[in-house]
Amino acid sequence: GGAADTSAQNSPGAQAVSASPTGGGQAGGLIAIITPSHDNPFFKAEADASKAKAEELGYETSVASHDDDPNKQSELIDAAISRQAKAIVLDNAGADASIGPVRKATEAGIPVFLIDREINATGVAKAQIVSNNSQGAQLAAQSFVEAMKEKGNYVELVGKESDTNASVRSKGFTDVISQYPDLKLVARESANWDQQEAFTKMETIIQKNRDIQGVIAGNDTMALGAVAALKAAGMLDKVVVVGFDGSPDAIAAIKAGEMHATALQPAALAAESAVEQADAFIKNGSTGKEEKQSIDCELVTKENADEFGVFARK
Amino acid sequence: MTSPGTTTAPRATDPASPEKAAAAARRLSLLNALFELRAFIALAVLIVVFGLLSDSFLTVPNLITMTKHVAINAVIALGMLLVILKGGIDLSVGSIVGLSGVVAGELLQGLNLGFVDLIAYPPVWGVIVLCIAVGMLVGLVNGVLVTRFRVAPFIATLGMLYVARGIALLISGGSTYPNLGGNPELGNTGFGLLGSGRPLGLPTSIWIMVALAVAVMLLLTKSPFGRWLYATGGNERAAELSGVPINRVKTAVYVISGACAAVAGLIIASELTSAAPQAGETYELNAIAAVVIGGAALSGGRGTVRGTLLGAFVIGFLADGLVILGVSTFWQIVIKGAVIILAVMLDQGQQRFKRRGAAVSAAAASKRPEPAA
Amino acid sequence: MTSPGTTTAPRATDPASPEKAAAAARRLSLLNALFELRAFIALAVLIVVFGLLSDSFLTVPNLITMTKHVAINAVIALGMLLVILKGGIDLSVGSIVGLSGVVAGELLQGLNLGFVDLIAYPPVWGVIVLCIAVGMLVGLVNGVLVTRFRVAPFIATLGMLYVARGIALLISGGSTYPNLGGNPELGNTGFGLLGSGRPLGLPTSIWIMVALAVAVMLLLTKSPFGRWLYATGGNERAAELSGVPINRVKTAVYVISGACAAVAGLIIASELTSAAPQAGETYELNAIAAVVIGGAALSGGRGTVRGTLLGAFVIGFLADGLVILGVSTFWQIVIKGAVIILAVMLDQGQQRFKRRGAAVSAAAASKRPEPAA
Amino acid sequence: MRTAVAPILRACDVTKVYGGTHALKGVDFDVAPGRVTALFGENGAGKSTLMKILSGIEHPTTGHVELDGRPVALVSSRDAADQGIAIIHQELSLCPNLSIQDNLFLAREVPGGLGSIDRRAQRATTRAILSNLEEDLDPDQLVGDLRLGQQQVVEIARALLQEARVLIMDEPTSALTAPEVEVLFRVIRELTGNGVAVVYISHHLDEALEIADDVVVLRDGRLVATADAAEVDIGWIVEQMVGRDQDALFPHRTPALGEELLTVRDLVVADPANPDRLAIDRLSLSVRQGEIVGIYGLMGSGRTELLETLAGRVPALSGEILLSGAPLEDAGIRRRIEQGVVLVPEDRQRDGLVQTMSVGENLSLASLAKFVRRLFVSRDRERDAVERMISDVTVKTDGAGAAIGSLSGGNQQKVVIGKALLTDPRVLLLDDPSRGVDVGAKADVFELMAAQARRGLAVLFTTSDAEEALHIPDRLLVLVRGTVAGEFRRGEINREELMSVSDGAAIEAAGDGER
Ligand SMILES: Nc1ncnc2c1ncn2[C@@H]1O[C@H](COP(=O)(O)OP(=O)(O)OP(=O)(O)O)[C@@H](O)[C@H]1O
Ligand SMILES: Nc1ncnc2c1ncn2[C@@H]1O[C@H](COP(=O)(O)OP(=O)(O)OP(=O)(O)O)[C@@H](O)[C@H]1O
Ligand SMILES: [Mg+2]
Ligand SMILES: [Mg+2]
Repeated sequence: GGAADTSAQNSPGAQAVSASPTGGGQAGGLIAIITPSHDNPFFKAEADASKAKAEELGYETSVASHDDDPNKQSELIDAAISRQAKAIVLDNAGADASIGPVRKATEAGIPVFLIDREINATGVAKAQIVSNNSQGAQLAAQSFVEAMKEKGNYVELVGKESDTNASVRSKGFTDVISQYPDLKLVARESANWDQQEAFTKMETIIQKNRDIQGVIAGNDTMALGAVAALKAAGMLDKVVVVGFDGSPDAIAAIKAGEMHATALQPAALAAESAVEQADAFIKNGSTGKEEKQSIDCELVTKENADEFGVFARK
Repeated sequence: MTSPGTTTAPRATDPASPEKAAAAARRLSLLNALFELRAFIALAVLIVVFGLLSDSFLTVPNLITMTKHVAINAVIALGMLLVILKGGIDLSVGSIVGLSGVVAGELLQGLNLGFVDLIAYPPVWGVIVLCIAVGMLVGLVNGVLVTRFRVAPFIATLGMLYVARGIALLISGGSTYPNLGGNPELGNTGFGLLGSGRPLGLPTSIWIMVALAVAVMLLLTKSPFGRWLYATGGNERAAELSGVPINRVKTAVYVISGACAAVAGLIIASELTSAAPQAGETYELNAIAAVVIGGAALSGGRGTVRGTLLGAFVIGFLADGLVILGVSTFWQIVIKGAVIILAVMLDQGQQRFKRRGAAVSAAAASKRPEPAA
Repeated sequence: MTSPGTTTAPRATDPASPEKAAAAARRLSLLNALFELRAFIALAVLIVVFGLLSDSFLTVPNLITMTKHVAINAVIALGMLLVILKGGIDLSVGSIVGLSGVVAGELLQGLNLGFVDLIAYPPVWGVIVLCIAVGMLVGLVNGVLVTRFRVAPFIATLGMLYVARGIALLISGGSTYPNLGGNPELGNTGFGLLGSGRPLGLPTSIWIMVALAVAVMLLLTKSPFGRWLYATGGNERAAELSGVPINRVKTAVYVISGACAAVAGLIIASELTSAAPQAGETYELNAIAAVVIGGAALSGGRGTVRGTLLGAFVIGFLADGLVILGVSTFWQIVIKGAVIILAVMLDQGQQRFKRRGAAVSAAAASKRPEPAA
Repeated sequence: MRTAVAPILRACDVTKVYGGTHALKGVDFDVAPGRVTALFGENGAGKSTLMKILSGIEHPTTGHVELDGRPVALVSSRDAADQGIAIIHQELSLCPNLSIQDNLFLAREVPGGLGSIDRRAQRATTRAILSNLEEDLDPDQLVGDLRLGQQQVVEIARALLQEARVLIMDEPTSALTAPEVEVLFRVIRELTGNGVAVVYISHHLDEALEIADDVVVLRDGRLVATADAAEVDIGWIVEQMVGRDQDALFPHRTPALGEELLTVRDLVVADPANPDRLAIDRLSLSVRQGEIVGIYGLMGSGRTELLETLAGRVPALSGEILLSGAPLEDAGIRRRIEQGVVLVPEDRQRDGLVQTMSVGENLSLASLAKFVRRLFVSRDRERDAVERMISDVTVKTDGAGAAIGSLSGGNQQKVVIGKALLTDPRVLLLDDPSRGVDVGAKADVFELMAAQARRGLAVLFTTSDAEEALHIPDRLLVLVRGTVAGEFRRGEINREELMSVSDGAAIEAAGDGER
């Protein structure tokens, strides 16, 4: 299934984009939704949520993914422009690389609403609705520290080094953890957001040093990779694993007691409010909010795990 | 030791049935003409289909936009064409795209001259020249590995794929170079024009593609180098014995390919007015696909600029068209693969058909009796 | 075309200086022996260097872990070896890895039998068989494209790279299949063992690698099929004239390669007890690198299981070693590329050296006076 | 007249069409048991095609094949082999990366249980066959390491292994030394003694006539004559092949010798194929303007290495090469061509022609520089030069645009020579210019050489054909293992003496296992 597919299914009907299923309200034109690759459930959730919201508000939607290739992103935005979209909801492909394309769209009279990742410029996009990565990172780190009883050796798995969030989160972790001298970082490795790579790297790190009490990862995919490695090494029960994102898989792992915690980004929430603000802007020329809006992440632990669904509170 | 072939189709068909032969010849050349256009056809089909399915596809602005997207792959593919004509392959172009962008970024940020502690800001043209030089350098390494050290092109360029990408990441520390606009008082502005400029209403990148295409076409069809290249790809030993400097020819194509990739990298960086080290990943595959869809043979010696451009357009229009139709990204991947295979199968089909057609017509001719020589 | 082929034991034939020539012969055959082991050497160097730089590298558990990591690439590479021996190449293996994992995930989640609305949970062995079958199917398509439709292997498998990946994404809707542990009352548990099981103290994947290696080695050295494969890679036309069913041989290697990739996919999925559709991206490059570092020729007809395994170990140990040393990711990329190129250059160097050494000794021999014939 | 014996295998009214080419036009051809049928014809006459049809490699466009009087459809070479028809292919078809025994038993492996191969049995059989052919080679040696002649012996051994009832040999001796040929003939007689039918094809007419019982001649796809070998001679055969008599082959000429142009002193060259031996060993020679010098030698005597060294392809280990007194530096082929030394290589397909290019493009390839005007090749100049050359060397073609593959062997050879002449050489080197070229084309080639000599070029060529060696060159050098074993003016020696000079060497050579 997936957002993308639904639009594919009715594309035979010589229909460029999927019309609103509800049909409620006047067909208010096209909203282009552009996110990173849907092979990551997080971005899929974003796409699904904003698509649903937009169609509920009576817009047509087109969903595409730029696979974190800034050039492809700029091409997709070109496409949206040449199709005179009413608005663009974008989870961008790079804080600097995206400024140009966003400006391009704005100059073409198409408001852009950024979600999840911000860009290093203001006044270009109409809104930057970002889950507060550093707050989330600190939240996760805090609970990590407590679970570690403020001491012990730990490993940090960093995301793709050419991705802003990787560094922001890494910094958030360090800001907190560095306050506790008894917590020692024994290895910091990049696993490129990837589960298999995290698994392999973790196994190797374990070989280098079995005396590990904690693993904190830049996203849940890598955290789960680490969990698999620790399980294989029979160390899982002694090691605290904390991730980031709040993916369903991670929440399941938390319920199963394999992971300690994760910082959930309310992706769905951000996506929906982005569409709402787009709607507001289209109807009466302003979002009624200031550009930079950060949505705080929520800590998911065994205690509250049941309260959360797909990147959102139930 | 002995040669196949004694007579060409026209001459072979025996005197007894000249008109039949002529007819056969006509039929065939017609079929040819038709098939030679297969990339055209593929493209035409795409345009018609998408045109019908979406009214925003066949608009002038959209066509221009799509052509602009095609340009990047086309520029890389033109370099790749030369390498493939030689019978080689260049997997490192994608990494060169990234590297050249990063170098541009680094230079525009100003390069710190350690000894005297001041920062030099090379002018834009200087930056461009240096980036292309970097691309050519990587190409040179490829060439030397292939010619001097006899490393298989696939492996040599595979290795450089990693090396160049790694260097790009090291230079940039993995982070992206922001606003390459440059700034006036440093006199290094204007880099953005490469991407955003629109001389005569068309984006610069399209002009670059056109210029490059013309240049390469002249190189291939008019210059001795072109002839040497086709000869080297067709039969290296024979070329060598005819005094063709095959090593220089081979090295040259990798250098040119590197330069083209570097140009593509500059276009991208300038369009985004920022340079990311991971730019250009897997672009080599698109370039190779374009060249092959354009009718070139990976074994070397066969291929044209026209075909390569058409191939690039097929791939580019397909990608954009599917987005416009809102086809799921997953289906896009499947369709892309299918189209690559189909386009090439069409080519094979053509060759086969030609042979059979010929045989049949000739056989017909041979039926009738004739006086013993 | 009968190429001169690589001269093995040098034959001293210059009557002018038998003893000198004999000496040369000894010198050379020694060098040979040394060079044939080059993959060994590369590996040895790696192990020594890393062993010195880190005390945790040469521990038994670490060696086991690294070997376990090697296993995945080795399994794919063994299939790739067969394809390369034939003179082809298989770019689709990475995608097959992803696809097979996804299929496993889908099946273990239970497949919904639409007509009767109940969900079937095939037993683990059934899942495994089906996944391998899927891999073989993709391989079959590759084979048919190459043999029936005469599509160049590079293109055919490039196309299938996209198609297979796309299908994996479509089946999974892009999301990962969690906890493939299965559950007891459905009687489909035990999938995890593939990855986590440790018969006789060694991880299952290592046993799989060993078993597969032995099987392939027997196939290549002992069975007629092996002879046919080498023959097809060495001189296709000659093989065909001798009655070797070259099309079946060619198709077979792609099918086997597909099966190997599918097995690798199963191992990964089982280790993570979860299956992601994007698993295995760019694995084809590692597999090819392993085969070539192992001394195989991309032109076909030359290559061994021993070499391929060594190649896989070189790549795997390098990667893990650099992690243990805490070398920056970026440097890891550069070094990997360099090692690939160097390993292959070493191969070429060997061939060259043999020739030069020989020529020199011959020249020396010729200097001494001798009555004209 | 043919024998009364009922034929085993016969082609009935067979026609074969390739693309536009009629390789065979309604041919009836019989193969009688216990006899050797020699098949003659120019290049492209259709000999190989007919054999390919009889051995199931090709299928007749019309007509059919009969085995033991019953029509058979031979679907593949393998099918034919299983029905007792074995063939030795004109172009070597071995796998260089496999051992001798693997090649012999390819696709006929001796099963050894558990789907394995019984290597011991295969090795034994291989030894037996090789020793019968008097080649003591290790069955496990790589075929790629054998010299051409030995490879051809392996090819023969493979055919013998099949113990066929019909054995087809398409140019089996093109790379064999005289003694090796003798051995082959002995084996053939043994076979015919056992009732095996043998078809024998060779461009060495004398050799073929020696072994033949029946003679069959093809001319451009038609069977033009059959006869009993005892009743005919070479002259008759040649007439049937081309309808012109043999002496016309060799133009009588009185050379006008000028100054000494090419001089070689103490040249030493390593054998590129297996460098631990010398291909050329302290060789000296000289060629004067207007002179045609021939080099006769056995396969592997180093002729190719010599010419390739002079042409700058193979570097010399020592010794010097002078052009009208001035030493030539070791600067490679390109430079040599500029200095006026150009080579017409031995193997057209491999070294002479670019199959993907047209006749014209092939002709101008070596002299493009001449046509360049302001960076670009001037089409007009090129076309003019090419057209002129096509008529000078009398290439039969539709024109400069024709595909090179569409030419017959002889005409392809003329294109290669034309390419060399377009570079305005002073020294013309030709390596076995008449190899695999039919009688008619041969004459043209020799006439070309004479013409160039008249223009004052120095011509140096190699040959494996004794008749040519004796008639064509003004001076003949006999090459034995990389050194000049003897030098003769035209008419100074006769065929027998020439044989003894090189055969003597050949026997030695056969002795040391390598040469
Ligand atoms: N595969 C092929 N495709 C096209 N034409 C071919 C093919 N094989 C042979 N011919 C043509 O058929 C004719 C007969 O060729 P064939 O090889 O039988 O001649 P031949 O008598 O064997 O010549 P040679 O003495 O040089 O071996 C020639 O004109 C040749 O060009
Ligand atoms: N197929 C081959 N494999 C290995 N070595 C070869 C091969 N062909 C030739 N050689 C080597 O090259 C050397 C010269 O052989 P070559 O055949 O060039 O001599 P030649 O006098 O030119 O004979 P011809 O011109 O008839 O081929 C020989 O010593 C032989 O060892
Ligand atoms: Mg023939
Ligand atoms: Mg020779």
